[in-house]
Amino acid sequence: MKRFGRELSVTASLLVLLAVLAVTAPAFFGKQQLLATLTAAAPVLVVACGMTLVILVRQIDISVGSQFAVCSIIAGLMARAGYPMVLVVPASIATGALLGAFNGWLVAALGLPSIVVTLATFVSWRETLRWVREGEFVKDLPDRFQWLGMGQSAGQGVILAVAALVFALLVYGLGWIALGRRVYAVGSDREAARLAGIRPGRVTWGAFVVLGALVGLAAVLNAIRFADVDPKTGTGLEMQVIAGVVVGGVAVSGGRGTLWGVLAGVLLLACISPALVFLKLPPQWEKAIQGGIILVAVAADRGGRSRLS
Amino acid sequence: KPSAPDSGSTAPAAGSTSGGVPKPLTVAFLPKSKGNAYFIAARQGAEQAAKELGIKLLFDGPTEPDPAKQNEIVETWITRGVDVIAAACENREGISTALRKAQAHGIKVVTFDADALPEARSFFVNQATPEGIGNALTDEAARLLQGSGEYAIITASLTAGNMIEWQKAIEKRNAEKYPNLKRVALRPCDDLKDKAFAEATAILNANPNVKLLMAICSPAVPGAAEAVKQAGRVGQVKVIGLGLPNENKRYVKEGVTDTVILWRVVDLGRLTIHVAAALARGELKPGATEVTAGALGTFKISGDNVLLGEPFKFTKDNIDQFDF
Amino acid sequence: MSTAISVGKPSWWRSEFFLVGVLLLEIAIFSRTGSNFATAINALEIVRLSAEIGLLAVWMTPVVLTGGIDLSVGSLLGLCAVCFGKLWRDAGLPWPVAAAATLVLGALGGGLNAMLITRLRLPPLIVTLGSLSLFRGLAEAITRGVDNFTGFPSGFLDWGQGYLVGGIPAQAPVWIAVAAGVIVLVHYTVFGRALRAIGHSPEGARYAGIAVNRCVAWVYVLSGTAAGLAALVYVARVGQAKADAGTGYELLAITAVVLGGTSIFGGTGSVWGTLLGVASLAVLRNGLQLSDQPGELAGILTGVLLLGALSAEVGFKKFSARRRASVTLASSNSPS
Amino acid sequence: MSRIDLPSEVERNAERGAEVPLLRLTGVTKSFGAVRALKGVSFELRAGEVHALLGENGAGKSTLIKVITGAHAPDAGSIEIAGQSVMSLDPAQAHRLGIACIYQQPALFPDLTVAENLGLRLEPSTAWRRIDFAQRRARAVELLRRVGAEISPDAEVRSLSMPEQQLVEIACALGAGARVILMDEPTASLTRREVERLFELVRDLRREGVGILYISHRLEEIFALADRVTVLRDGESVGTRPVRDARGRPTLTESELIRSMVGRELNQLYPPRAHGIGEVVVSVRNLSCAASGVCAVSLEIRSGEILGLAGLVGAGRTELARVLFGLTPADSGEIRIHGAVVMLRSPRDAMEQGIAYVPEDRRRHGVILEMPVAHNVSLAVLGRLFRGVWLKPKPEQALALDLISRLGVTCAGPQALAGSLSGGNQQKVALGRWLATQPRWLILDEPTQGVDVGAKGEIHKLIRDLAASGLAVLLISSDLPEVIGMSDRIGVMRDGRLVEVLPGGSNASTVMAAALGRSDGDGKEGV
Ligand SMILES: Nc1ncnc2c1ncn2[C@@H]1O[C@H](COP(=O)(O)OP(=O)(O)OP(=O)(O)O)[C@@H](O)[C@H]1O
Ligand SMILES: Nc1ncnc2c1ncn2[C@@H]1O[C@H](COP(=O)(O)OP(=O)(O)OP(=O)(O)O)[C@@H](O)[C@H]1O
Ligand SMILES: [Mg+2]
Ligand SMILES: [Mg+2]
Repeated sequence: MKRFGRELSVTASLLVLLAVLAVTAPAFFGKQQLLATLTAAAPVLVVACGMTLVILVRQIDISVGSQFAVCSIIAGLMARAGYPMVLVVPASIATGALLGAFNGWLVAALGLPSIVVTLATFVSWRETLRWVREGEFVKDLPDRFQWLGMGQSAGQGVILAVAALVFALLVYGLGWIALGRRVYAVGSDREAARLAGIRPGRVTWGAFVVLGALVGLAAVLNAIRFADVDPKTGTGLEMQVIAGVVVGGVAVSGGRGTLWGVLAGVLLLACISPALVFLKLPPQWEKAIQGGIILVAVAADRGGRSRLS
Repeated sequence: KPSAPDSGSTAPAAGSTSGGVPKPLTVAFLPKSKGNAYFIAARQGAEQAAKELGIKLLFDGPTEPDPAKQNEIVETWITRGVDVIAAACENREGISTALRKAQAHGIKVVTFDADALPEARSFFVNQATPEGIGNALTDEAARLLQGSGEYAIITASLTAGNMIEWQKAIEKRNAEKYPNLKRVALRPCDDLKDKAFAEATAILNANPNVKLLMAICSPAVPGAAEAVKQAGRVGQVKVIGLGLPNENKRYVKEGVTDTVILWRVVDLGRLTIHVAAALARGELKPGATEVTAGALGTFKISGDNVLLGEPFKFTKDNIDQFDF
Repeated sequence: MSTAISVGKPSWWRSEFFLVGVLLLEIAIFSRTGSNFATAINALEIVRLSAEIGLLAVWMTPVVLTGGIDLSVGSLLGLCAVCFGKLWRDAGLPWPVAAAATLVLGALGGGLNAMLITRLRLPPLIVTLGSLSLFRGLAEAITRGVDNFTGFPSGFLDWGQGYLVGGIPAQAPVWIAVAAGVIVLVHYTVFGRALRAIGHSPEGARYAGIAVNRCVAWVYVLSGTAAGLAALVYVARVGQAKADAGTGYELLAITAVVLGGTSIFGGTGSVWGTLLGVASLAVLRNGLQLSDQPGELAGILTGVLLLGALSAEVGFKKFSARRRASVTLASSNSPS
Repeated sequence: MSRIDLPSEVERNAERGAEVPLLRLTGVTKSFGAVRALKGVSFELRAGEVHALLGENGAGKSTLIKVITGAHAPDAGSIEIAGQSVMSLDPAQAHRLGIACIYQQPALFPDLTVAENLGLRLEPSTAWRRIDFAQRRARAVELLRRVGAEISPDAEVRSLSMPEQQLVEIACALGAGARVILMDEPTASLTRREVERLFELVRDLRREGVGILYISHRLEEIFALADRVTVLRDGESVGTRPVRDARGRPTLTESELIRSMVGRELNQLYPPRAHGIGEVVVSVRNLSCAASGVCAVSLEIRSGEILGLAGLVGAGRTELARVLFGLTPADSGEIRIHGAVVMLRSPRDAMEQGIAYVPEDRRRHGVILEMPVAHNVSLAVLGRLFRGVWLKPKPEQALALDLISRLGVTCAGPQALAGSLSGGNQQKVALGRWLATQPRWLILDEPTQGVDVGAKGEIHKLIRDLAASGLAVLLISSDLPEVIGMSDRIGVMRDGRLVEVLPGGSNASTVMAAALGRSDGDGKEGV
């Protein structure tokens, strides 16, 4: 039980928040709002799943927000140029994987610290995008772009299903597949992993590639909710995702944590902002409440260790 | 009557003239933030005017609205030596220090879009006063709701200077003229369309009686419209806001968004550069009552405010005529 | 001095050399492309404009040396700025008193981080990520987002806007004094050595009788105080205090620190490196602007610079190791 | 450890020796920067033999092992496995070729359970395989039983003690079904009972034809277990010799071995006991600490006296030391130093009272690997050495040079990183740090663990000299002969209690009986 302390404390925090809402603002549980909250959280969850892998191998990626924007724009531009969605989606995923592979290469092959590498790519991609797009939306997208041309409710279904599928696959992969356990092994002790015949460099690189690919997927899942693409999309995503993952109990020192905790963490953070609207709290308290909840959820289980990865 | 480029350049700013060879006038154009479609449109106009006048245009600004960064950019322009600075001020007091310093270095200063303190600039190219905007939005809301009902505001951030002024103006007009109009929510969207959508959705679900969304920053207008559309409440919930025609054409035509209020941003940029150039060349002096801006025509000056004209309402009928 | 700085570095190579090179290159290029770049006035302007980031970065160095990180400094700057405004305008305190109180507030903010990190033994990354939101949120809540404090007395504003003899900006002495203080603290004192030991191995340091928790706590408290000081400098320079002051400064400060060669894992690094990091970033920004280049380029080049500095260091280490190995190999082969 | 192998077994081994060796190294050279750890070492391992590898600290034993497992790539030389020459070896390939290793530092995953650790190391390396948890757990249970470890397969490795981790390592090697098993000081932190158990395992494996390369600093183990022995000195092989002749008679003496290791004669005796024992320095009354399981410990140490602490693994000796050093403050009881009651809430308090503690886990606690030797030795005296807040490199350098020469630390100089030193030399640096504090009371926790015979003798002499100069010494050691040989009195701990205090020179069986909680004192340990 002690091993899953954080998962429990976060789930408890989430349940308390939901309970408060159930009493004070039952409208929060209306179908529309639930769907909206979940579809908004789905891309974040997909990215968080990838981030979990990266943090499990004792690395971090703060460039996901910028990658997300790059992928969204590329998806949007391709769709507008007339490519069919069956090409656009893989292209976005491939772009993400490519950006992830670049980060991963710098980290795994050159041995550079990931927090610095991704700080550099975070700034570079975002500024490049700003330079190229000058803030202009990608507009006039074909009808088959929004909701993949399937209509709103089917589209929302697809988004949720894909996110659930990704989550389930990763839960299975991390828990039951040899490769998944190696991710934990590498994060737990890199040298021991090497001696056990695992190639830590490859696993690390792979984690970044998977994260990149999932960012690409999440970018599409997010973009198809709208009729056009904002190049500023994904701003602050890295904080949302990292906060969700670490609040969910994944240790920044690697090797510890479960996706179930991440799910709870992401949902908790995803609920805070709409919850404030329903609770009719003044918006200026939002950041303070968010920070407070992060600190409380994390402090509730003091199992963390104080070394930064 | 165009004057010779060097005749009016009495500005002692370093590097503007050297050895009698006339250098083109350098005008530095400072938006609140770069990469914001609104200022990109203004820049279009500014570039057009620069071409018309044969002057050199510098365009730079912070990547996110940030008074300290604006300050820094102005300071660097002082060092660089420009002839005129045309600034849209993220924060009135924040930038005035730097602008005053620029004036002390012989650089002319005009402001546009959002003003600085009066003594920190010569002219303000006023596209609309906060009251003008506030009134236009409130009146439009009242018209659509027939004078009574609940509405909500989506703003960029809680700290942006002009947003705060507009909110105040809206509140004032609301209290004065429309006692039955009630604002029930105010949410920031961090200048992000996706977040505006999420906020609008939450507002609609949390306040079933809201009949109108008023989005007062440009990404929020399409965001709010998309939210209304996805909630399936087109027609029941009106959307109005301050935004660019291009970003909203789709929703205006679909009837989701009723009215987008804005001035002709391209003309704002263009006029600003004309005013800046005229000021530098000494053609425009304090106390003038009119200024001619090339092909744009002649504009009235009231006090030290150059007036662009009334805010413009983009609706289904006219939105196709604009491309910015 | 050299022995103190070269701690743990295997050779003469230090990222400082790379940065000096970068700085010289920047100066060479911008002197040609920038208008009025290579002037004394501009040099002093760079000092003036880099004061806030510099203060934060210089204090971030000991934090990173202990293997920690403080993401909350930018937000704390904002909170301190509005509290200073509030104390001066609404509570009617004379500005020196309000300024002193602001420093105390900064220390308290740092103290909150310190308490969570040392008492609850939570990772600094998580704690300061949380307080990043918390401090900014409090600043917004206190001002309801809209309050904007301006009209400070000129005696105060002079600290940020005035000049001393010879065009030296008024904040330069503060900035230089603090930087010198941190250099002394980190490189020439027992405390600095303890920080390195903690950065390398907190457990090992504890067994060596170092009061690990106390040292770490001090580092965060001081970092918070630095945020308070930076807030005062910021308010004095910009002439206003608002809840959004200092947004994103934490990333700039961290960038300068790691660019300066301080290991993000703790233990190795130098304040000199951080100063060079701050300088090369400030010169880059300033030079590009004076060369009429778009501001986005500064961001992109910052990223390139970061990767370049790191790869250069790693590459050099590998190269020198290989060369040493091949030398010994050659000598071992020759007799047989 | 008194059993002698049957002659027939030895003969069988000799026959096998004619076959292709399991492993042959020729001219292996390996350098780390300027340090040449191996200089053209050649050596072979046959099927069904226990081949001991001896050498001083830093002789290159661990490096040789890591070359064989592919953890280090040699700079020159060739490796043949079962007659096949392998070009570039990596850990995965070595694993496939049937080489398993028990490293000196357990190479385990602290965040994973024991079963998972075993699974990751033992199961096939196909990445996309679905894991059969039940089977994995069953295998773990079986392996743990075979090594005689009472560890739950679901325990996180993080929560295991050092010896328990060592046992998991052994289980790993066992489970790999390897043809070659490399053991790098596997007994360093094991108790006698566990050592016996391990020896039985090794003999079983030998019988099955497995080749075992065995490193230890305990010479008696070599005689009890090994068939042949290779001695390394300064990275060079001094030679390989059989331990016994065909009739099972020893062909070597301990002193011959030592001479070939260190290149000179060594006095193997423990230094003589002290005569001038002075007044009471420390007296502890009823000390308890619930958090660490220390219960009502009372003891007394006089100046010039060495109090040994014996006990089985987990008896609570380290925990007691941590309480005495203020690392886990006591709940109740009283500590007096020179008669005055002191409160020890932190290591700082303890240091102010003149207490020094050389911890058990040298790599994690004893030294800071990334810091130079000079900074390591000055770490505990920074305040005192520098009188105030300023660092002064000169006195620090002088201190480091002094300690390096006094303790005979082999290193490139005071600026060498502690991590680049061999284990024994790291231990000397850890000791040096505390000697610099000029303590009144020295607590030593396994001070000679992993230290070679030469250095061990030096450390023993050093401890005795320190005591003679008036220090009170508390010596914790799992090396029974050491405790008996060194101590003036021997305390025995069991379950967090100090159960008995015996006079110095008591015989081993009395001490073991006390440690096991048997009063009959027949000296036969093991269940
Ligand atoms: N990774 C490394 N980097 C630098 N030097 C190393 C490294 N590993 C070992 N050495 C050096 O190589 C030499 C041989 O070390 P090794 O660990 O093989 O000794 P050992 O015989 O196992 O000693 P011990 O008995 O103390 O374990 C030593 O001088 C050591 O300092
Ligand atoms: N970190 C820990 N977490 C939980 N239990 C521990 C921990 N360290 C030690 N223990 C337990 O405390 C008890 C005393 O252990 P301690 O290390 O003091 O024994 P010891 O006599 O010093 O043995 P050793 O021979 O390993 O030095 C044992 O039961 C051990 O399992
Ligand atoms: Mg060894
Ligand atoms: Mg012990």
